[in-house]
Order: sequence, then structure tokens, then C-alpha cells
Amino acid sequence: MMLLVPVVLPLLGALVYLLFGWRRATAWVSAVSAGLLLAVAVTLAAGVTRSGPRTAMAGLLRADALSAYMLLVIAAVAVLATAATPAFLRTEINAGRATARTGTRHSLLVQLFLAAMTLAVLAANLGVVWVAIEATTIVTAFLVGQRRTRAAVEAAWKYVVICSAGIALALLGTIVLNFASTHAPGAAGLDLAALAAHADGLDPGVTRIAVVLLILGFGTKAGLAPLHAWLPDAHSQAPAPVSALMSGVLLSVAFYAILRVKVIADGALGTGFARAALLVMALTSLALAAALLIGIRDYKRMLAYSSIEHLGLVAFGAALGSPAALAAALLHVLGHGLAKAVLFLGAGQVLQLTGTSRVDGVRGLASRHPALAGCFGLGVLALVGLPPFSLFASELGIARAAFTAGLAWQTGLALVLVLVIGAALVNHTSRMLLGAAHDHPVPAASPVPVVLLAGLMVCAALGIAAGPVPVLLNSATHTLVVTR
Amino acid sequence: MLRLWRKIRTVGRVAEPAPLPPATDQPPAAAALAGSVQIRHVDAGSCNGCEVEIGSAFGPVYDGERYGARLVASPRHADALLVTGVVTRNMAEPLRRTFEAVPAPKLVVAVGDCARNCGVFAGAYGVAGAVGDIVPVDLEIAGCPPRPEAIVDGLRKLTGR
Amino acid sequence: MNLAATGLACAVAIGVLTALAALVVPARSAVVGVGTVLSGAAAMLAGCAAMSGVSFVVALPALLPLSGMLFTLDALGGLFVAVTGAVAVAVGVYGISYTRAPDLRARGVQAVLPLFVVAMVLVPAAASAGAFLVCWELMALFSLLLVVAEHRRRPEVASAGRWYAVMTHLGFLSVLIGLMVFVARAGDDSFSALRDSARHLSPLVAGVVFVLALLGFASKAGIVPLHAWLPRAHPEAPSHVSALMSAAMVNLGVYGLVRVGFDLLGGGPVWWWLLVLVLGAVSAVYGILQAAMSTDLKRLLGQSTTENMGLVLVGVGAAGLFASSGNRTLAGLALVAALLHVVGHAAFKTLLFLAAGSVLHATGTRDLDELGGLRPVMPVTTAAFGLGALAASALPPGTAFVSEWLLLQALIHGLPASGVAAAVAMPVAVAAVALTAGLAVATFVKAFGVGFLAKPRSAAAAGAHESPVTMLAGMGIAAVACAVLALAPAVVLPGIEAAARVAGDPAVSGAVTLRLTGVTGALSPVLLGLALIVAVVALAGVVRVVATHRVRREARLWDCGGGPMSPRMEYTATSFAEPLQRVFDDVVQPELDVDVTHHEESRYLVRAVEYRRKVPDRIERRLYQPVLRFVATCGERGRVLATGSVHRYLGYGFYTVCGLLLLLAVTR
Amino acid sequence: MSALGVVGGIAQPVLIVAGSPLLVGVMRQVRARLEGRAGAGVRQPWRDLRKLLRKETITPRGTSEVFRIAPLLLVATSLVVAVVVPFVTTDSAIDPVADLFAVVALLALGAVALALAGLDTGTAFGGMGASREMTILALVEPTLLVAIFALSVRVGSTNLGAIVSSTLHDPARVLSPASLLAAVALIVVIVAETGRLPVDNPSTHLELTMVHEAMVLEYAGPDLALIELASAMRLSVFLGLLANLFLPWGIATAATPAALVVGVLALVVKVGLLGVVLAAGEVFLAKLRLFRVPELLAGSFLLALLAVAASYFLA
Amino acid sequence: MSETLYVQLLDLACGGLLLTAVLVLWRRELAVIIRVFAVQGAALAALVAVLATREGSAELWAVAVGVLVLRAGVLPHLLRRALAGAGEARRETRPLVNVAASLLAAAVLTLLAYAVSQPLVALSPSAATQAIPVGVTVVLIGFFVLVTRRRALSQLVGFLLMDNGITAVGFLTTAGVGLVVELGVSLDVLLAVLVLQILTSRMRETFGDTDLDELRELRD
Repeated sequence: MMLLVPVVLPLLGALVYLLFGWRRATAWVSAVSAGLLLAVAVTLAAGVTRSGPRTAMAGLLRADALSAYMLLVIAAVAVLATAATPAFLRTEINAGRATARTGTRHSLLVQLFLAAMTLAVLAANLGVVWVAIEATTIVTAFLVGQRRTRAAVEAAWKYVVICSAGIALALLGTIVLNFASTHAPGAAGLDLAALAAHADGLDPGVTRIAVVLLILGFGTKAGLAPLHAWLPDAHSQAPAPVSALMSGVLLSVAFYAILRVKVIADGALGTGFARAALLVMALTSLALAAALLIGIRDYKRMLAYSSIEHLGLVAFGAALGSPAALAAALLHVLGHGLAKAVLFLGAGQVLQLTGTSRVDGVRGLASRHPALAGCFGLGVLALVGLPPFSLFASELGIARAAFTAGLAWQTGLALVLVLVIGAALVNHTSRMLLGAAHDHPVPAASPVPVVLLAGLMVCAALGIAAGPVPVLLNSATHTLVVTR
Repeated sequence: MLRLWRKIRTVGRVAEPAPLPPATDQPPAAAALAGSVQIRHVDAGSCNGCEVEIGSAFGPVYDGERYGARLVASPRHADALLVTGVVTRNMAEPLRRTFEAVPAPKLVVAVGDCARNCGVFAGAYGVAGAVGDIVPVDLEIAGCPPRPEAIVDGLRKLTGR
Repeated sequence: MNLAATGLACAVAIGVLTALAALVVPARSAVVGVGTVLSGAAAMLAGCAAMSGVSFVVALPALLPLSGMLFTLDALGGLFVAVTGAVAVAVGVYGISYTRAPDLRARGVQAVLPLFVVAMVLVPAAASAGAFLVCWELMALFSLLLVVAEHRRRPEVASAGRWYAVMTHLGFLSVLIGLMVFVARAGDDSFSALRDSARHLSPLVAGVVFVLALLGFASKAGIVPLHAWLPRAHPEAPSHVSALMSAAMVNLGVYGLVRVGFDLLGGGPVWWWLLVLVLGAVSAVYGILQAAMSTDLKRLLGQSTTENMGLVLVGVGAAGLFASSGNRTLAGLALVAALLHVVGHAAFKTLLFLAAGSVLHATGTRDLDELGGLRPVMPVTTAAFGLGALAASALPPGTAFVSEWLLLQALIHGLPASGVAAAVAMPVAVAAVALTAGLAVATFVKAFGVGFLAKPRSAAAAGAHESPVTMLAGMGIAAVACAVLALAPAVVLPGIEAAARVAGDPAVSGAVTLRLTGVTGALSPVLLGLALIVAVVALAGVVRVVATHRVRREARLWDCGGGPMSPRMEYTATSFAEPLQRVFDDVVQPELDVDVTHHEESRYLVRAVEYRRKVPDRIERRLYQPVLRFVATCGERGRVLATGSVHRYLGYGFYTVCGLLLLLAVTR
Repeated sequence: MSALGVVGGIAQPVLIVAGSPLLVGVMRQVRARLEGRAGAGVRQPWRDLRKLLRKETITPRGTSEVFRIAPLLLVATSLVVAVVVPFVTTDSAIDPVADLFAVVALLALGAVALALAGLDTGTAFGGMGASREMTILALVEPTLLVAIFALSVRVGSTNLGAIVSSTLHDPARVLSPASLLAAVALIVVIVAETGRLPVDNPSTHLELTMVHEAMVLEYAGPDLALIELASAMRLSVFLGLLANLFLPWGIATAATPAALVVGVLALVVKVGLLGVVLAAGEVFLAKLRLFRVPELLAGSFLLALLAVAASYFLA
Repeated sequence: MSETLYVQLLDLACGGLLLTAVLVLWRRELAVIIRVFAVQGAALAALVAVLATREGSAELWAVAVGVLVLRAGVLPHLLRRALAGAGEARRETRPLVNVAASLLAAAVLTLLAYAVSQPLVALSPSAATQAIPVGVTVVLIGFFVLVTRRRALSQLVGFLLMDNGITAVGFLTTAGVGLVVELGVSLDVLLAVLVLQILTSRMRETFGDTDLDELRELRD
């Protein structure tokens, strides 16, 4: 039953908002729910590492170390995002951009969003994973369009259409895989564990098609090229806590599906096939993010493109497929989730303070709001991959694994692109943060970004000494490595 | 280069033989200089006649340098000021400053009639006075302009050679 | 726990605690100053212990997830730890009052300084690729934060920060790739594993590793053509940070090169070291040439750092050349020269930057054309800068003189060890070192003469005042170090020789007179200094006796009798450098801009002439501008990818799907 | 420190101090004669010095210690060089200082002191002189070092005594290409470094063409005497160096009175001859434009570099 | 049901699917397109019914009914409602790729689908699997409509075409992917269409028109 809790908990939260609406008393319900989720995730992770995978609901839900880890990522980022939500909504309402009803809907949908994501990572069946991931699209569509401006509606439309189209490919892939699976010895259906175990019996010709479609399809949701284009639009238009959740975990959850698919592909087709596909996607995503970040003019879009970059890096790590690489990629998921959540929340505050999301529109932030600017700056440095933040450790791990795998040129290219991206990020951010603030003599009340600071500190602590996390990562990679 | 060498050989020594040393009415301050006098030339308002003559006094024919006198570029290096011309209003202060800049023991030589007594410019509107009106003069060399021999003669009184 | 380990642990612990204290304590400046001093002193102790043979290894697998960290301290690392610690001591003392300025008083800025020191101390102690890279990058992060500390005051700071961030990241990636290629071959990332596997590396891989590491380390050391960040970041950082960066951080580039080139890779073929030598020679000449043209006091010092690191690389390159031809005696000599120059440079660059900071503190300007006349109002600072300038210009009895002498000795004796490579490289190196020495003299005469002597050229300079006592004390520490290194380099030579064993045999012996071991050559800096002092004193006595006119008279300046001299009549740094600039016209390619405005009545009557001269960095223009333009063009073109059209976006996916399906259909 | 070294260490500075004004006198006299003048006599520089020492010292307002110490330092550097360089005896009084690099750097130190003094006055001329002097020095120093290098490479030492002894033992070296190239380069830079024509005109009165003189315009009395003495000493030191590096014969290798007398005479003759040749040469040359000087120096730098290359390649 | 009849009925249903897909490409009247889409839904239901008859599975019959209700009833209804508010923008006036080229593209896509599906057919050759290429073609044509049609409504139809194709493939390969998944998929599709429909109306509120190519506010 332990496995049902993470799915039900947010649903209960949603129920609360449905019944009582968003008000002073219920404002913190979502944060509490996320906190409980985190506690459950930690317990589950501990349990799973100790006593192996567990199933529930007649085999529909299944948690192995990887699921537990992803649940941990979801919960950690959710805590940050939901903790920042009350202040965010209050400011929006005070500014007249939202009402209590918006608050209710926002909180309700966020809880549903969380439930869908937890379901996605806990589902034992690839079909259910698909359903859950498609559900996230539907749930977040209105969150993206919450502000109802032209841009918000446009973003929501693009988001739903592109994601649905992409995810439809994944559905086709799932069906094709199912076809292959029913005709394979062992007849595993779509159960992930069984598929992985009996992957070598799958028909290679059919599985190839399935894998390509699945990777492309889930890749869409993970923000990987070529169907990445919804991401900057949606992330820049969504309210800050939602952007944080989408960028911090939704992408990773979709990537989780790719990881699951990759195990099957590796078993059926050998490691080369999925590796080639992921490598191409990763490098394309990196190149794309690099090209677009150079001249970016909107800082929320900047963060969104950086998400494409980081998912590209994760894909790169996953493509390598060695335990070290996978552990690094998974650590990268967590680090990126935390850092990106911090940045989107920070960007939300900047937007609320300055009223513009254009890079040009923000000047001398460090002079006006030093704490906020400090968090934002440190977050960007974390994204660039500087220690002590954990992204450094994971990028280092990916690079090391890549050279060990003999992919020197590809890694070199990827690192050059990372350099360009880092340069672009630093360039734009420094223009926002640094310099004198002469146009605003009296600083507006500067919010103390406790949540942001906490997120950064966790990210840094993770990069210095991850404690028990590597153990979890280790057992998670075991489920992902095919020894054939 | 060879042509120059040939010329040097054919011309040989240009300097005229040194005349007899002048009568010894050496200014008292000059005794300390002991045969070496560095001279700073100050044009206080001259018509440039005296300058031409000073130039030739240090030229090869009269060779003022052989007696130990030498023109220098800074009053700091100088022992004596060679002042020519009547002192114009604009030059009075600079002359005083130049005098002040010379390290003791120091001498002032007024060269030419203008320097001695304003000469033909006496009473002109821009004239501040003769050199003696501005700074103490130790030696006067008469003439308008004085002949090079006279200048050399005056210098020899300073060097004592 | 031996002395080295305890010292290092103390240094780290004190540094971190100081950083934490800085966040909470109200009197931050003093706490941070004292903490930095203690941390630096502990590091110095650890470094000295390591140089004298005490070493330790400690593995910290719990740190840095996925890699773990490994630390050790040997003589080579110990040298750099000690140098860093020493610089930190001077800077810490100086910072107590220097950081009371509004921009530097901020909590964050204060807390970062000790962390920066800790990171720098840990870099040479790292014993695995992971630990090395993490410390390296931490150092970059903290220095970046410090560089932008004064961003409110000058817009150039942000630009400097950008350049620094990008260039340092570029260097880091280069090192990262190099080390990771190496690690991939070795299978483990500890330095001992790398060392063991170096023998089995193919020449190509070893070459790739070396070149990549060289690029990365060279960019940290400010070597041409990767120097572009240095003359930006060093001047824009707060001066005590400039001192730390210029005197301690750039050294670590040299450390990395020596560590990877000699220790981990175990030396290499001739072409590696020729490359190092040529880069060093070019940097030395180019750096000092830029400095000679510079009118910004701190920029000039930054460019001189490029020069000095260039000289060090000449030494390192020569050491490599000798080592690869099997001559360990000369290799040791050349490396000792290089490392001694590192130590000396640390001392005098600290002193110079601290003095420059004092000037900046007092006048608010770094522009030499607006300084001058500081001697009467800032006597201590002037003396400090003068000493530093002497030390930097390779004149006896200066600090750099000894190391450059050693360097030239190594180069001279290269003849017997020569191959064709040495026969070509040595004369060029000698010429470069010599040209550098000459230009350095001109540069520092300009900096000192124009910046401190003569009359104030601006109101700011005229209103200067001497700095507080702790700042002077900081300078004093550095000055003492300079003097000791200049007169008695034998104090540090044993440690340096221990460090230089990675490449060669002990090179120098003797306390008063330095005698080269294995080759002929001797120099006694202290006797030289003594002889000069005796001569000066004796002469002064003789003059007093002989000169009969005892009284010294004060007089007005000889102003040709005109009015008083105005500061506008003085020679400025620009005019001072003008002849040199003409000489090197073709190299530096200055941009001249003369605007002549005529009167309306006639074009023969000039109303005003405006003359502007700029000496841009030519390498930057030729090398960086095209790259930047290319990147910008990519960015501009890249926008086409995101036009906002949902059809286009879907099209990407559609065409990819069709293409992939076709591919699947075709390849079966 | 050998007896020979000690004797040399006493004899050399005395000789240089006493003789260098005479050398200047000789050179002036030679020039005067060639110009058809009578000349002031060989002893005139000494008379000038005597007089200057009796005059008042002036400190211009606003100058610092640098201005006051510079003349002392200038003479002191030349004096130390005079003590250590093998002019009369092959051994040096302070052998570890008799290093070519050290000697060149010492002489440069003197020039730097004077340039700083020029800047310290804060006058336009002082700055101008300093700027020009430093420009020339910056180009001269490398040439000097490189030329010297060419000589030291084959000896395997930069110790002057060693170089001189080695040339004594192996006279054929003087005619080697490296040696000849280095000699020419050295002559050019010595001309530049000592401020002779065509680089600088020591007897100019026109400030705008000055280099050395512009820096010392503010000095008076004993300070000026020191500077004049120092410039004379530098000239003789450089000429002596040139003479003994390439033609060391006659130098005392033992501490016998006869050898010492021969050594002194040899030095006087060699330096005197060089001075005469230099002065005579000056008559034939016009001063170069300041901005043509670097071409000359670059040429000599190239020669020196070729000398080094030759000593590596043709060894 | 005899083998031949089964195959003929199956082919008929599949032919209906393909034909309706091509018709969507052909026609410009949005109302007609919706009607064609409803017909396709019916064809899909028929396909499922044929399979259900073949298998003799009541469960599958129920699914067939469900498909009919959802795809020929509910979804076209929703589309019609969306169209009702569309005002005069009732025609797909200027598709990004004109009709002739679209038809040509459809032909190419058909060939591609055929080529790609060969491994699937080969895995388990049967009448049903022989028809898989039809399903894949419909998916690809649906995607093509999504890419080339300007009206929001036509994009919606494109998306649904894709979904129909996928469902067809699903039924042709096996008897579905499990009930939970099946239900989830259907619910998701329904909700997605609902969301899109709401967004269409919102777009109309904010933009006044639903030419998607004018949605270019968010760009770099």
C-alpha cells in the first residue's frame, strides 16, 4: 500500500482544494502534501535499497530504486515549488493578475500534476506510464495558460498540440512494442520489469520501430530535439512554481520513461541502437540550445533553453549506458531539478518585481535586491556547472564516463557546446544582475528568498557530499544496465 | 666621408692663435671657478646682433671653448649668465628667475650696449631697464654689437686663462 | 596527522569558519582579515613541511559524489601551497582596512575571500583528477565572485567578469578533457594511477592530453593567446583580490603544467616543450609590450603578469627540453629558475597590487595619466611600489633578477645538451627574455616615475592621503618577502629544489653565493647589494668631504623663466610610452584618431585638434573578434529555428519521424 | 677572492675614476682638432668637475629622495662595475658579482635611477629625456644581453673573468663569426648606451634633441659633478669591456707589479684608442632622428641574435 | 464468419479509414472535414467490430461500441461545437501545402508506412497485421495535417486522425493493450480534445481568429 500513498497524497490535496478552495487556511496544504510526499519518498527509497523492488495494486504499481529515486526528485522539487507558491499567488492576487479562484484552480491542478507524475514513475506498465505522462500534459495545459494573455494562450496551444503529437508517437511505439512483446517468448505484455527481463526475445525489426517512436515521443515531453519547441514557450508563460515543476521534474519524468525504454532496447537490440539515437538527440538538443541561447532576449526562455541543454546532457549520459554514466545522469536530473526550480522561482520573483521578462528590462538587480540576485546568480552558476553544486559532480561523471566509453569527439563537441551555452548564460545573467541601479532610487521591498536559498544549499550539499544518495543511485543503475 | 676627411686634412687648424690674456681684473666670484666656466645665454630683448657675435665667439675661428668656457643648456649647469639686449618688461621676471636658478657662486655678464645701458632703446615703452637694473652685473662687454674678440676677452676674464 | 596534514586541515578549517563567521559577525573586515592570515599561515606551514619531505595522503570518498576526493601533499604541491599561503597572509592583513569600502563590506564578498584562499590551497594538494578539477573550479567560482564585487561602481567590472567567466571555463574544459582522456586510459582518476599508466600511453594520446592540459593551464596563467581575460579581470577586481589572483592563482596554471607534464606524464617529446617555450617567449614579449603601452596602473600590472608567467613557461619549456634529452642537471636548473621566478613574482606582484590598491584607495583612479606626486603624501606606498617595481624589472638587487639570471644560465648551458631543437629554441628564448627584461625596465620606470613621482596630474592625486596602518603592514610583509628573495634567495631554494625534482636534479648550492651544481656559474645577490650600498655610502661621504659648498638650497623648478609649471606640462604615461609605441608600431598597431577642426573663415586656421590614441590588444582583435562574431552570427541565424510558428515546430518532428522511419525501412 | 683580484679591485676603480674624465677630455680634444679648433685641453673635464664640486647644490621644490640619490646610485653602479669587471686583472675582487648579466643590469640600474630622477622633477624635459632614455635602454639591454650571450655560450659561463681568460687561452676565437658579429652589435649599443652620436649628441644645447642632457637639466653643483663623472665612467667602462672582451691581451693574470703595470698601460692604451676612434667617428656622423634610432638598434639586435645563433650552429 | 468475408470486411473498414484520411486532406470546408472524421470513427468502430466478430469476444464488441460512441459521436460533436463558435472562419483557405501536393505527400506517406510496417507484418503474418500499414498511414497523414493546416480545428482533426490511426494499429496488432491502458488512453484523448477545444475558444477570445500561423508572439 506504501506505493499508493505517493499517488493518493496529492489527490487528497487536490480534493481539499476542490472542496475548500484556496484561502489562508489551505494555502499551505500543497506544501504539506509535498513535504509528506518527500517523507514517503525517502522512506520508500530506504526500503527499496534495503529490500529490493516492491509491487502493489495487482502489479500495476511497482517501485524499484529508479522509481524511488525519481519519486525523490519529484518530491524534492515539489517541496520547493509548493513552498514558494503561497507567496507567489498572494503577490499575483495583490497585483490583480489573479483571483482566489485562480489560486484554487492553480493549487488543484498542481496537485493533480504531482499525482500524474508520481503515477508515471511508479507505474509498472509502459502503457500506464504513457497515460500518466499524457495526463500531465492535460493537467498542465491550463496552468500554462493561467494568465490568459495572448502569449499564455498561444503557449498553451503549442504546448498541448506539440506534446500530444509527440506523445502520440510514443503511444504508437508502445503499441508496436506490445505487439513485439506478445509475440515474444515470455509474453511479458507491457510490464516494464518483465519486458526488461525478456527483452532479448523481442523481435529486433519491430522493436527498432517501437524504440525509435518511444524515444522520439517521450523525448518530446522531455524537451529533447526535434520536438522541443513547446518547451521555451510553455516554461516562459507558466506561473513560476509551475515552470519550476515542469522544468525541474516533468522533463525528467519523461526522460525516466526513455530510460525504461532504453533498457528494453539495449536488451533487444544491443546497446548501440539506443545509444546512437540518444547521442544524436542529445547533441542536437545541445546545439540547438547553444544556437538559441546566444541571442536570447527573455530570461525565462533562457532558463527553458537551458533545460533543453541539461536534458541533452542527461540524454548524453544515458546514451553512454555505463553504470557510472547512468549514475551521473541521474544525479544530474536531481541537481538540475533543484537548480532549475530555484531559478524559475527566482525568475518569477524578478518578473513580479520588474514587470518584464526581457533581459534588457532588468538592470542592476544585485544593487536593488541583493539576496534575490545572489540566489539567481548562484543558480545560473550552478547551471553552468560550477562546484560546489551537484551539477558539477554529475557533469564530471558524464564526461569521465564518456571518455572511458571512447566517445572522445562527441564528448568534445558536447563540451564545447556546453561552453558556449555557459558563456551565453553568464553573459545574459550578468547583464541582468550586475551594474549600478540608478533608475530606481528606493528599492522595493525585497523578498527574502528562503526557498531559493534552501534549494541552492541542498544542491550544493549534494555536490559536496551526497550522503546516501550514491547508494540509491547505484542500485538504480543496476536496474538500467543490461548485462548481456 | 672621404671628402670630409680630405677637407679636414687640407683645412687643418682654423682657430686663430690665442691672443695675450687680458689684464687681470677678474671679478672676485670668478676666482672660485678655476678655469671652467659654463655659460647660460639669456636673450633679454636683444636685436640678435649680439647673438651672432656670441655664435662666432664660440666658432672655430675664435674658439672661446679653448679657454674653458662652454655654453650650456640650463642655468642649473651654468656659472655665468651671458645676458644680451635691453631687458624688456616681459623678460624682467624670467631674467630674475634665471639668475635665481643658477647655483652660487654665479656671475652675470652683460653683453652689448643695450645690456649695459639700454643703448638705443633707452626710454622705450617696453623696456624695463638695463641688465644691471634687474640683476647684479659682474662684467660688462661693450659694443653694439661687441666684436667676438671682445666677447672672448670678457670670457677669458672669467676663466682666468 | 603530521605537520603537513595538520597545517592543511587547519588552513581549510579556518578558512571555512572565517567564511561562516563573515556571514554573521558585524565586524567582518577584521575577522576575515585575521582568519585569512591564520589560514594562509597554516597553509604556509603545511607547504613548508611538505617541501621538507613530510607528506601525507588522505582519501575522502564521501566527498564529491561519484568520484570521491583524494588529497596529498608533496614538495611540488607544497611549494605552491606555501606561496599561496604567504600571499594570503599579506592580503589578509591588508584587507582588514581595505575591505571597509562600501562595495567590499558586503557579507557575501567578505565570506568569499577566505574560501578563495582555501580553494587555491587545495588545488596543489589534490591527488586525483576529480579532486583537482573540483578545487580548480571552486577557485574559479570564488575568484569570479570576487572579481565582480565592485560591479556597482564601474560598468567595466561586469564585462571583465564575463570575459573571466568564459575564459576560465574554456580553460577548465580543456583541462577537463585532457585529464579525462588520461583517466579513461588509466582506469582510475587518482594521480598515482595516472602516473603508472603514463608509460603505456600512445604518443598521440599523451600528446593530446598534454596539449589540452597546456591550453587550460596556459589560460589560467594568462599566457598568450589565452590571456584576454587577465588584463580585464585583474584590474577590475578589488586590489587585494587582484593580488591574490595575480600572485597566487595564475601560479597554479604553472603548477598544473608541471604536475601534468613532468609528474603525471613523466616528461615528453621535444615538441611539447618547444611549444611551451614558444608560448612562454611570445607571452613574455607580448605581455610586457602591452604593459609598456598601458596607462592603467592595474592593467599594466596584469599585463606584466602575462609577461612573468611567460618567463616561467620559458623556464618550464627549457626544463622539459633538457629533460627530454636526458640532461637532468640542466632540467633541474631551468625548473628551479622557473619556480624561483614563480615565488619571486608572487612576492613582488602582491606588493605591487597592494600598493596600487592603496593608490586607488587614496585617489580613486588607476589612470597613470592622472596620478603623480604621491611621494610626499603617500611615502610608504611609494616606497613599497618602488621596491616592487625594482623587483619586477630584473635589475639588481631585485627579486626577478636572481631568477632571470638562473634562467639565462640554464639557457646558456643548453649548448652541450643541444639538438637542433635546442639550437633553434635557445637563441630565440634568450632574445625573448632579454627583450622582455629591457621592456620591463621601461614599463616599471613609467609606472613608478609617472605614477608616484613628479607633480600630481589631477585633483584626485593631489588630495591623496596615506593608507591605514594595516594596509601598510600588508604591503610591508610583501616588501620583506621581496627583499629576502632578492638578497638571500638561498632561503627558499632548498624547497624549490625539492619541488623541481620532478624534472631534474638539484641545481644550486650555497647561501651567500649561489653556485650552480653540475655546471659553472655563480652569483651573489647579497654581495652585489652590499657592494652597491657600500659604494653609495662611500660616495656620499666623499662628496660631503670634497664639496666645499655644504648648504643645499631649495629653489623653484627651472621653468625656463616662464610661469610656474602646470601639471599639464608634465610628461604623462601616454607620452612616456609614445617612443616605444612608435618602435613597435607594427606589432601593437595602435589606433590613432586625429580630428582637426578648422575655423569657418579659413581652413588654414585650426580651431582645435583632438588626438586620440588607443592601443588595442591585437591578438584579441585578430583571434577573439572573429570567434565572437561567428558565435554572434550563429546566434542570429539560430533564431530562425524558433520563429514561433507551430507548424514549423511540428514540422521538425514530422520530418524527423519520416526520416527515421525511412532510415529504419532502408536499413533492415 | 685572490690577491690578484684584490689588487685589481683597488687599481681598477682608481684608474677608471681618475682616467675617465681624461678620456672625455681626449675625445673632446680629438673632436676639436678635427673641427679645426684648438680645444680646451685634456684636463678640462677635471677642471669642470672640480668647479662643480665647489658649487652650491640645489634641490628643486617638489622633488624627492629619488632626485637626490640618483647621482650617487649612478656613480655607485659604475664604481661597482669598475671594481668587479676584469679591466686590469683577470681575477675579480668580488667574483660572484663579476657576471655579465649582473654588470649589464647594474649599468642599466644607473640609467634607471637617472630616468626616475628626470621624471621626479616633473618638468616636460625631464619626462621627455626619461622617456627617450628608457626607450633606448629597452632596446639596448636586450642587444647587450644577447651579444654577451653569444660570447658566453661557448665559454659556458657568463663570468667575465672566465670569458676573458678563455679568450686569452684561445685567441682564434676573436675572429670567429659569432665573436665578430657580437663585437659589431656591442659597438652599436655602446654608442647608444653612452649617449654618443649618432644616437645622442652630448654637446647639444637644444632641449628637443636631447636624451641624456634633458634628464639632468635640473642638477647643479656636486650632483651634476657626480653625473658628469658617472657618464664619463660609464663610457670608459663600456669601452674597457669592449676592449677586454675581444682583445684581452695585456691584462694581468698574476699579481706581480710588472704584470699590473702592463695591465694598466694596456687598458689605458686600448680604451684611449677606442675613445679616439669613437670621437673621430663622431665627427663624420650627424645625429639620427630619434625615431630612426630604433632601426639602428634593431639592426644591432639582429646582429647579436645572429651571433648567438652562430655560436650555437657553428660551435 | 468465413475467412474471405472477414478479410473483405477488414479491408473494407481499413479502406474506409484510409479514404477518410485522404478526404480530410482533400476537403477545405471544416464542416465537411468533421463529417469525414465522424465517418472515419465509424470505420474504426467497424474495424473493431469485425475483429470482435472474428474473435467472438464480447469484450471487444463493447470496445467497438465505445469507439463508435467516442469517435463517431462525442468527438465530432465537440468539434462541431467548436466550429459553431468559429464565425466565418469555416474554411481551411490556404494550407501551408496545397491540396494537390498534400495528396501527393499522402501517397508518399502511404508507401513509407508500407515499407516501415514490413517487420510488423513479418512478425505474425495474418489478415489483420497485413492491414497495419493502413493504420500507420493514417497516423502519418494525421501528423501531416497537423503540420500543414492553419486552422486550429483542422489541427485538432489532425491530432485525432493520428489517434485513430494509432488505435487502428493497436487493434490490428493485438486485441488491445490491456483494459486499464485502453481506458486511460481513451480518457486522455477525450480530455486532450476537450482541452484543445477550450483553448480554441480562448484563442478566439484573445486573437479573434484562429489562424495558427499568426501565433508568433513567442519567438526568439
